[in-house]
Amino acid sequence: MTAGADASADTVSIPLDKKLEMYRMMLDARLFEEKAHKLFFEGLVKGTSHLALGQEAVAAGFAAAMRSDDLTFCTYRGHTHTLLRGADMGALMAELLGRGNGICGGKGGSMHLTDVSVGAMGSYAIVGAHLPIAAGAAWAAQARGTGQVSVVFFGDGATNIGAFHEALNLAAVWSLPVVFVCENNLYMEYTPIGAVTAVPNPAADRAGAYGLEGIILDGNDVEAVYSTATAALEHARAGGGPQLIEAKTYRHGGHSRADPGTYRPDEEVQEWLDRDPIPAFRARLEAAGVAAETLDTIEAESDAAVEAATEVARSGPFPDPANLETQVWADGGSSWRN
Amino acid sequence: MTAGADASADTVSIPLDKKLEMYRMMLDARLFEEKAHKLFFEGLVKGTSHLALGQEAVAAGFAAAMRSDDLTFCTYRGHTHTLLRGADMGALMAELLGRGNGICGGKGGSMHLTDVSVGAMGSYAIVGAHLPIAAGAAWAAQARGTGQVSVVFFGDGATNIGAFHEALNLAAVWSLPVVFVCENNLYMEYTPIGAVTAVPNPAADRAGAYGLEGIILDGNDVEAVYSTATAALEHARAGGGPQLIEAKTYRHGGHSRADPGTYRPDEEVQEWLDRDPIPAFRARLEAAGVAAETLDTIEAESDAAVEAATEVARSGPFPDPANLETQVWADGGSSWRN
Amino acid sequence: MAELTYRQAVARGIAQEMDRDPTVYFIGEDVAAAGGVFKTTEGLQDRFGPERVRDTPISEEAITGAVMGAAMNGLRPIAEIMFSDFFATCWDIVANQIAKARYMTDGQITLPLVIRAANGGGARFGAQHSQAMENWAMAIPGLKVVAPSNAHDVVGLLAASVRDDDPVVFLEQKSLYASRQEVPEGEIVGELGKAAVVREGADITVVALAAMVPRALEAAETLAGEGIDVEVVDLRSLVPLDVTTVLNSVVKTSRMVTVEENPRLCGWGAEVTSIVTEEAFYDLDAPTLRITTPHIPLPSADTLEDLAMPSAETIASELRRVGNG
Amino acid sequence: MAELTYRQAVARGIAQEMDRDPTVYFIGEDVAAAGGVFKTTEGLQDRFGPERVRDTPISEEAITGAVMGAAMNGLRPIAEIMFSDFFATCWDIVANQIAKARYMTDGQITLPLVIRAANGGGARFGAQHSQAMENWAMAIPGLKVVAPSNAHDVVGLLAASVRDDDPVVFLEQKSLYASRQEVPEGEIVGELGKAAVVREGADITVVALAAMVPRALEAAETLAGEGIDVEVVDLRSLVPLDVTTVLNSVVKTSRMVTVEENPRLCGWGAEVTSIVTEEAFYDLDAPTLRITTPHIPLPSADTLEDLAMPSAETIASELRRVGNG
Ligand SMILES: Cc1ncc(C[n+]2csc(CCOP(=O)(O)OP(=O)(O)O)c2C)c(N)n1
Ligand SMILES: Cc1ncc(C[n+]2csc(CCOP(=O)(O)OP(=O)(O)O)c2C)c(N)n1
Ligand SMILES: [Mg+2]
Ligand SMILES: [Mg+2]
Repeated sequence: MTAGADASADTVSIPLDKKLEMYRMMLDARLFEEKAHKLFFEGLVKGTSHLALGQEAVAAGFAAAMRSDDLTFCTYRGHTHTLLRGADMGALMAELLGRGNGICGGKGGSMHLTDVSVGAMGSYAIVGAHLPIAAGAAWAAQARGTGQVSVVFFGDGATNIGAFHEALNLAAVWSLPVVFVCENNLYMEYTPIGAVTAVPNPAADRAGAYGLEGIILDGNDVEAVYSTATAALEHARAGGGPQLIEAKTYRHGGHSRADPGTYRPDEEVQEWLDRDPIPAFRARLEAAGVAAETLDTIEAESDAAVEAATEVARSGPFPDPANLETQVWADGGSSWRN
Repeated sequence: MTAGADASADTVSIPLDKKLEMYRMMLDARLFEEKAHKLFFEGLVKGTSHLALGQEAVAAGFAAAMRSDDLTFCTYRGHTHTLLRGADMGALMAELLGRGNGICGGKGGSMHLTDVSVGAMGSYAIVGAHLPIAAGAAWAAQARGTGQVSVVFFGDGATNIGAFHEALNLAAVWSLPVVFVCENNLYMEYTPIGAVTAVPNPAADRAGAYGLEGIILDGNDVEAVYSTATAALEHARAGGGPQLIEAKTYRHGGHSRADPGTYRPDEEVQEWLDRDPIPAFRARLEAAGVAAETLDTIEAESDAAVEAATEVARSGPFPDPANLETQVWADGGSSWRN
Repeated sequence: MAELTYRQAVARGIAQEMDRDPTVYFIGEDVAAAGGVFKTTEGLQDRFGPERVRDTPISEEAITGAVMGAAMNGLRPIAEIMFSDFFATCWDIVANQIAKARYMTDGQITLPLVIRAANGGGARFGAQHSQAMENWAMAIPGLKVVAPSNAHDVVGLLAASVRDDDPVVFLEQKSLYASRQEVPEGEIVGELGKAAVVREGADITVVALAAMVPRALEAAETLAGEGIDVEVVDLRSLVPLDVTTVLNSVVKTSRMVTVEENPRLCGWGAEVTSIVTEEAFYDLDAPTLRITTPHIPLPSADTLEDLAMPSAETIASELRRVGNG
Repeated sequence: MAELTYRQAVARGIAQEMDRDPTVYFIGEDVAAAGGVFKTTEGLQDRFGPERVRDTPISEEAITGAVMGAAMNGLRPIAEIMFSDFFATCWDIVANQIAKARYMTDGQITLPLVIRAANGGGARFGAQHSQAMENWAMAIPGLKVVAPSNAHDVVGLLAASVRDDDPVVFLEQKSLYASRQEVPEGEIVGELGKAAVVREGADITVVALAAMVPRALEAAETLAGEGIDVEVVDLRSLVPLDVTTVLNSVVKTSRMVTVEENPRLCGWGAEVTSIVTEEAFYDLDAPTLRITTPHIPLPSADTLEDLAMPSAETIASELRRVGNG
C-alpha cells in the first residue's frame, strides 16, 4: 500500500474476541487518561502529562496485534501504549502521582512510563531519540534470532529531527525487524505540522528515501490499525525489513498539562471529535450484532479498573527517600567513588 | 530534471573565456593538491589532508557560476572549493604547513580552510554540520534581501546523518536560497556508500522527502556542472527555494593522508581515471578549436602559481606563540575571567 | 516601576533588542504563533511580524545551525532551545561549530548570536527535562554562559547578550519563571561577567547561580538568626567569570561554599573551588564545601526531586557545618 | 610476552571478549572491512564474521541508539565513535538516553555496553578532531568513564568495561596509539575504578590520565634530578573515581598537582582538586595546582598545538613552582 491509499480496505476478518479485546483496550486507555486529567487538575499529577485521548485506536490496534515478546517504544505521550501492552494500571497511575508504588518507583513520571516485563521498553521524552533505540533492539532480535519485532510510535513532529532519518536508514540497510509508526495528529505542541514540513504526509512521503513503501492509515479505525499492524509485524518478523506507517489521528485535548488547544480551529476539532474511534467502533460492533449490554459491561469493567487503580495510586506511599540514590548503576547504587 | 536523468544534456552555450577560466581553475586545483600530497609525504603538511583529486570539475563548475558575494560551505575535503572561490593560494598552502602566514594563521589547518573575504565561509570537519549552517546563511540572505545564494558541498556519506535531513527540510519549508551539492564519490572513508545506504542515489533519491526534484549530474563534466549550477543558482536567487544536486564523481586517491585506497577495485579506479575531468575537458576544448598552446600556457601558469605558493608556504614563519590565545572572542582575546 | 515576572522579562528583553536593532531575529519551536511553551515570548510575533519571529520544525540542529549561519551573514539572531536538555541533540553545532568557528578561522568569523533555553529542575519533569547543564557549556571554550537569578537581570543580561559579538548560551531557570520583581521602565542593559554581592556578610562566602541564589539568600537569613553572617555572591555569568568578586569576598570571610544545581561531578562549583584553592589558599580558614545535587539523574516525583536539589534548608545546615570559627 | 602497541591492544581486548562471550557485537564506521581508521580493529571482521563486526553509515545517533537498544535486548554491544569529538553529534543518545535509562526506570533497564572513541590532541587534526572530552562524560550521572594510559591497561580495562553491566565511555588517547609495551599472553581483565601509583614519591602528588601519564612521569624524572620526589597517580578511570588512592597520596606528600589535557574550565582536575580541598584540606601544605590546556579550541599547527597541551617540560616547570618545602 502506498502513500495516499487507505489501509482500511485491507481489513481482514478479525475474530470477535479480538474485537472485544480492542474495545476494552480503548476504553481502559480512555478512562485511565480522563482520570489522569482530572487528577492533574486536582494537583495530584505533578509536573506534566501528555494525553492521547482520541488516539487510542492506534495503540489498541497495535497492542492487540503484537506478540507478547514484541517490544514497544513510545514517547512522553505514552500512557496508553504502556498500559495496553499489559502494564499494571495501578502502578501506572501511581507513577503519575509520584508514588513509591509507581511503575518506576516515582523516578520516571508521566513521560517515562516503562514496564520491561510486558515489553513496554520505555517512554522517551526527547523527540526522535527512541527511533534508533528501537532499531537497536530489533538488531538484537535479529542477531539472536528471537523473532521479536520492535514497534516504535512517534509523532508527526518527530519526522523532522535527525534521529528519524538515521534510524530509518539504518533499519532499512540492515533489514531490521522494526515497525515505525507515526501517529500524525496534525500538530507538534501548538504548531501545525504542515507549517514546518516540506511534504504533506510527514512520514509516508519520506518512506521512499529509505527504499520503503509509504503506508497511510486511518488511525481512528481500530480494525484498520489491527490489520495493518498484523501485516507489518508479519512482514518484519519474516525478515522483510522495516515498515513505515503513518496513522492519521487527532488528540482531543491540548498538547500537555492544562493546554486547552485553542490554536486549533473549532471546526477541525469538531470534525475529529465526530470521528472519535471509540463510539465509531462501538457502532460498528453493535451493527455486527454485538449486544449493547456486552459493551456496557466492558465499559463498566474498565471504569471499575480505573477506579481501583486510582485508589492504588492515591493511597500509595511517597517514595522512600532512601531510593533517591539507588539504581543509577547495575549494582543498585549510585556511588561514583570509593 | 529528475533522478536518473543526465544533466549534461542541458549544457547551454558557455562563453569561451568562461571555459578557459574553468580549465585554469581545474588545473590550479589539481596542481595545488598534487603538490600538497607531495609535501605531506615530505612531512611538511602535518596532521591530515583530504584531497579532491579527480573531483575538480564540481568545484570549478560551481565556482565559475557563482556570484562573487555568494557563499560557499564545504567539508574537510575543501582545498579546491576554497581556492576556486579566490582564496590566496600561498596563504592556503601555508595553512596546510601550519605556518603563521596561513589563511587561518595556522589555527585551522587543512580541514578548516576559510576565506570569508571571497565567500569561502569555511571547511567543516564534522560530517553534515555545515548543511544547516549554510541554510542559516541563506536565511540571512533572504531576510536581508541580499540576493546571495549559499552553496554547500558534502559527500555521499553525509546523506545518512541527521543534520542532512534537518537542513533540507528547513530550507524547503522556508524556501531558502541554498543549493545543496552532494559530491558522490562512491565512498565514505573506506566503506562503499551503497553498503550503508537504503537508496542507490543517496542524495537525489531523497529529494522527494523535501518536496524537491532529485537532480543527478555527471560531476566529471565541468560544462554540465556549470550549466546545472547556473540554473540552480538562478532558481534559488529568484526565490524558488533550495535545490538538491547529486554530482557523480570519484576521488583518484585515498580518503586522506597516506591512504592508498586499496579497498576499491582496480577496474573501478581505472574506469574513473579514464574519465578524469581535466583531460576530458581539454580534449573537448581542443576539438572546439582552442589551440593546444593556449591550454599549455594555462597549465604552465597554474604550475608557476603553485610553485610560487609553495615557496610562500615553505618560507612562511611558524605562528607567533602569542597567537595561541587570540581570537577565541570578538575582542581578539581568549580571557574568560577578570 | 512595574512588577514583572521572570517569564515576562524574557519577552521584554527580546522586544527591547528587536526594537532597537532590525537585524535581531528570533526563531524556535512554538515560540512565534503560540508565544512559547513557557509563555516567555508572547506577543513578539504580533509585534515584530512573522519574518522576524518564526516557528521552526523540531530540528534543533537546523535551529542552531541556522542562527550560526545567519550570524555569519549579517543577522544577530536569537534561537530558543525549549529545554536546555535538548542542547544534547545539537551539541555538535553548539560546541563544535559555533564555539570554535572564530578561533579556527583566526577571527574571520564573528558570531553575534544568543541561544536561550529553560534550564534546571524543580518542575517535576523528570530526568530528560530538568537538567542544569550550565557546566556543559562552561566546559567548551568559545561559549559565553549566562544564567540570571531575577527578572531585572533577565532583561539586562539578555540585552547584553544580544549586543555581545560572541555566542552566548543564555539559561533561564525554569523554576524561577513565576518569580516577580519590580523592574524599572525604559531600556535596561546589563554587563556580562559581573557578579553581584546580593547580601553582604562577614563569616562565609556563598557563591550561587540562578535558582540557587534565592535559596542561598533564604539560608543566609536563617543563619543570621543564629549569629552566622553569610555573604551571598550571585555569579550571573559563568563565562566570563567574575573571579575578582569571588576572591575579594573570600579574602574577607575566609570561608567559601558553592551552591549549584548541577549533579556532583565537574560543575562550576568545582571550578570556582579550584580557583579559590589555588589563588586564595592562605586566606582560607576552613575547607571549602560544594553543595550540589547528588550525581544522579533528576527524579520526577516531587518528593524525590525536592530531596535531590539543594534547598534553603540543606544549604543552611551545610553552612552550619562550615561554621564561623 | 609480546610487545604490543596501544593500537593493537584495542583489537586484542575486543577479540578476547568476543571470543569469550557470543553476545558481544561490535559496530562503527569503517571498523569492519577496513579495520578502522586508526587500524585499531584490524582482523576482527575476518575472525568474528560480518554479523558480529559491522560497518555502519555515518549516523552517530543511529550507532549509539543501536547499541542502547541492543543492550536492552540481550547483547553486550561495543560501538566505536571514530573521534571523541563526534560524541557531540549523538550526545542526546549518550547523555540523555543511555545514561539515564536505568535510573528513570528504577532499575528495569540494564545497559551493558561500551562506546569507544579516539580522544585527545597531539595529531595536528585541529579543533574538531582533537578534543579531550572525558569531562563531558564525567559530568553526566550514569556514565562510567575509562581512559587507559598504556597498552596493558587498554586490554584489561576494555575487558572490564565489556563485562561491566553499566554503560562505559572508553576513551583511547589517539596520541598514544603508537606507543608500545610488553603485554603478557593470555586473558587480561582489569578493574574499573582503581587508580595506579605509577611512580612513588614523597614530595608532590601528580594526578594524571591517559597521555598525561607518560608526560608526568617524564617530568617526575627531570625533577628527581633536582631533588624533588614526585609521586604520579594514573587515574585510569574517572567514573568510578579512586578517591582513596589520591587522598592517600596527598596525605603522604601534602602537595597536589593535576595534569589534564582538557581545556581549562570544569575538567576532572577541578573535580579532584575540590575533593582534595574539601577532604584533605589540613593535609595540604601548599595551594593545589591544575595544569591544563588553556581555555581555547585546539589549534591545528604543530607548533601551536604543542604549545597548547601540557608537555613534560611545562609540567616540570609548574612542579618546580609548587616546590618540595
Ligand atoms: C528534541 C526535542 N525537541 C523539542 C521537544 C519539546 N516537545 C515535546 S513534545 C513536542 C511536540 C512533538 O510533536 P509530535 O512529534 O507531533 O508528537 P505529539 O506530541 O503530537 O504526539 C515538542 C516540540 C522535545 N521533547 N524534544
Ligand atoms: C559526524 C562525523 N562522523 C564521522 C566522521 C569521520 N569521517 C570523516 S570523512 C568521513 C567520510 C565521509 O564520506 P563522504 O561524506 O562521502 O565524503 P568524502 O570524504 O567522500 O568526500 C568520515 C566517516 C566525521 N568527520 N564526522
Ligand atoms: Mg503531533
Ligand atoms: Mg564520499
